[in-house]
Amino acid sequence: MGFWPSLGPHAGFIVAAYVATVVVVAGLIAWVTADYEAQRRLLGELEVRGVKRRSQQPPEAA
Amino acid sequence: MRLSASGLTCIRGMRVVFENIGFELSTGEVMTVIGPNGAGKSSLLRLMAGLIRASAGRIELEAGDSDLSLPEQAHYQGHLDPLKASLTVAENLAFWTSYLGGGLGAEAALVAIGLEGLADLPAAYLSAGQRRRLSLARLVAVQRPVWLLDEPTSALDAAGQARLAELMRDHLAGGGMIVAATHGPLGIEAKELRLGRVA
Amino acid sequence: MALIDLANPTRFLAFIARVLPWLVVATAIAFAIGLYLVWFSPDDYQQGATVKIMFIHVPNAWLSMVVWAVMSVAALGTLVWRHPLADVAAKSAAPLGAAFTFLALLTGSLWGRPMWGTYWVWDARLTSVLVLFLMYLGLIALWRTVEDPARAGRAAAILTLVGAVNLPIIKFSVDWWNTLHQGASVFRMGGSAIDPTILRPLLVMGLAFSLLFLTLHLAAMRNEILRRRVRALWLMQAHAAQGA
Amino acid sequence: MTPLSALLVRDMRLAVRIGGGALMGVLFFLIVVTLVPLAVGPDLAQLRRIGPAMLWLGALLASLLTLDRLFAADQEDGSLDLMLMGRAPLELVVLVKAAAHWITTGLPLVIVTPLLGLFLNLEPGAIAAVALALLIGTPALTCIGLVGAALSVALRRGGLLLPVLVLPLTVPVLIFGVAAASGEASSGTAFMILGALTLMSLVLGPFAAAAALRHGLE
Repeated sequence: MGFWPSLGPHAGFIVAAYVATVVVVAGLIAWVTADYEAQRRLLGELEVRGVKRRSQQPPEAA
Repeated sequence: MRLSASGLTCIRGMRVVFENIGFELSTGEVMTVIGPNGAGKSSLLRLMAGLIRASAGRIELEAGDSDLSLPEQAHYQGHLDPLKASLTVAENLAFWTSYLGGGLGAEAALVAIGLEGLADLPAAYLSAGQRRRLSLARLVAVQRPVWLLDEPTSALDAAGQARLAELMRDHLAGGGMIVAATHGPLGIEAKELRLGRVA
Repeated sequence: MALIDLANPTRFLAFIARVLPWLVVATAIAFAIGLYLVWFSPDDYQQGATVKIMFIHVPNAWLSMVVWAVMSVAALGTLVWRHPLADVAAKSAAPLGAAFTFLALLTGSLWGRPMWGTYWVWDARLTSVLVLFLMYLGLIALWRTVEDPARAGRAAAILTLVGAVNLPIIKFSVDWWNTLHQGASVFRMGGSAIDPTILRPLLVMGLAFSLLFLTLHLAAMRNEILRRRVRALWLMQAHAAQGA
Repeated sequence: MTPLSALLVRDMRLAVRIGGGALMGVLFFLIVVTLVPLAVGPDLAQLRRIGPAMLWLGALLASLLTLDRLFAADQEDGSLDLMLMGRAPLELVVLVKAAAHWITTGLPLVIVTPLLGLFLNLEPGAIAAVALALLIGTPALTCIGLVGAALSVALRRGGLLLPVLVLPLTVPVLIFGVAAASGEASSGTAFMILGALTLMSLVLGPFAAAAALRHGLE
């Protein structure tokens, strides 16, 4: 068994399956991180505009 | 610019809503349409906005230069606020500004009705008063001589009504005219058109 | 830290922030070992090297059902125990479930291709996975039609539970439909799974994909909590301006 | 932004956002085509024969059923009234709304057709033929459905009125669409006729829909 195991006549399908898996998993990871950045950006903007969450309200303002 | 109507009759379904109505209005004037519920105040406004058809009579807007019809030169604010919940305040106003006539009035309009701080907020989060003010913002954003307002103050609080009165005064000063169906006083002296049987 | 503490979103975010890096490392290691074992796994005497596709197909097919089970538990959390984070868990799991089911379908189709000569045969197992995929898409469509998360959460929870009850019924009827038309399924997905050199990579890859799901699910839940926080701030912003 | 382009951008933006119906048509198409083998049986040769017809029926129903909300949403919040008071001609306004619907619903149907072709065991040639036929035919479906949408909003009757009114009108498009997709010798002429039908409906649809909206004003 050399380093390159012979993938036999249907090598194309095996490679295709693994490539597709990598693509979809990478897509999921990208979606999750992009979504995280988007929400943090929105929160940042709201923070800048001085919109505070109830729990962060300074006592006298409540 | 003069808006005149004579012999206006409106029949909706099997009911004569009003008949033989006439009035005249020229630049800088306000006409309030008063009368009991069901007297046809809303129908008269929708008729002037070209949204319903008159059974008889005619309406004319001597507009001097342009050959645009009355509906194309009028703003109409009914009971509903034409806003999409999933669009932001700025997107809603930008659409109507582009659609109704273009021009760059959107930012100034937002400031005029006091919603500039909420520009990026989806309209879903607005209160009824804020929604009505956003809806009225298009009247400021796009210049159209005739304002047709159907109970404009219904959703507004005191501050909102004061702001609306101010916008109306600016509009009249700018050479516009206003026809408003109201119950209470508008805060501006106006000619009156009474609909429905005199009580 | 009592589990109930995790119900508080802020503490849950802190918990995720602490746990997530470790999970990412664990997932990476699991995949590294798994792929190493897969690389040197022997060919199957029947299907030759194409059995290597099984190492991704089976974990994904298995995960597609596990994720629906996770969503069903979350649905119970929403409807029965009123757990504040339950619909967050359900909403963030749906796209992941759909992705794993899609992968199961894709790899299943590629795995069968040499045998069938076409990319798709209405094999009983694959057809059930396809129906499950459509149910995932329907659930995501439901999440995307209602703006208010609470209302959408309850509706999705009901649909998820109804789906969970129907899944075995669908599985049974598709199998029956398949045998009705084709006799015994001509294609056995299992292959010689009992051989340890095949079983070990399969289990490691299964673990790797499960860790991947856990990592992505926690991250997606974190995003959903932040999204709800943005939404709450928008409400506050409109309310604050109301006074102006 | 001109009024019409502003409307196009708005409609597309609404379709994509929460509550929009962008991919509903595609999902419906996917499910309907998946049901066919479950009903007819997994016999690949049979599926190949009825494949183009099933894809066409699925696309037809997907297009029409999602058109019902085209004007209703705007009518409910008063936007339709303002659209009638715009300075852009109503025929073009209606055509722009149809275009927005086609881009968010019709076009995705064409894009997903190759995948569904695999489910029905069609050869690549047949898949290409169906996809091309749908690409040419779906605008006709949208424009015909447009008239139904305008009528159902003018008459304040939603629900199944639209398909009932409009399905008979789509028979020519269906017949020549399936013929074009079947790939026999006659498919060349069928493509020509299908193209003609689409062009005709691109003109007739908006005019009829605009008239329906105008005369719908009681």
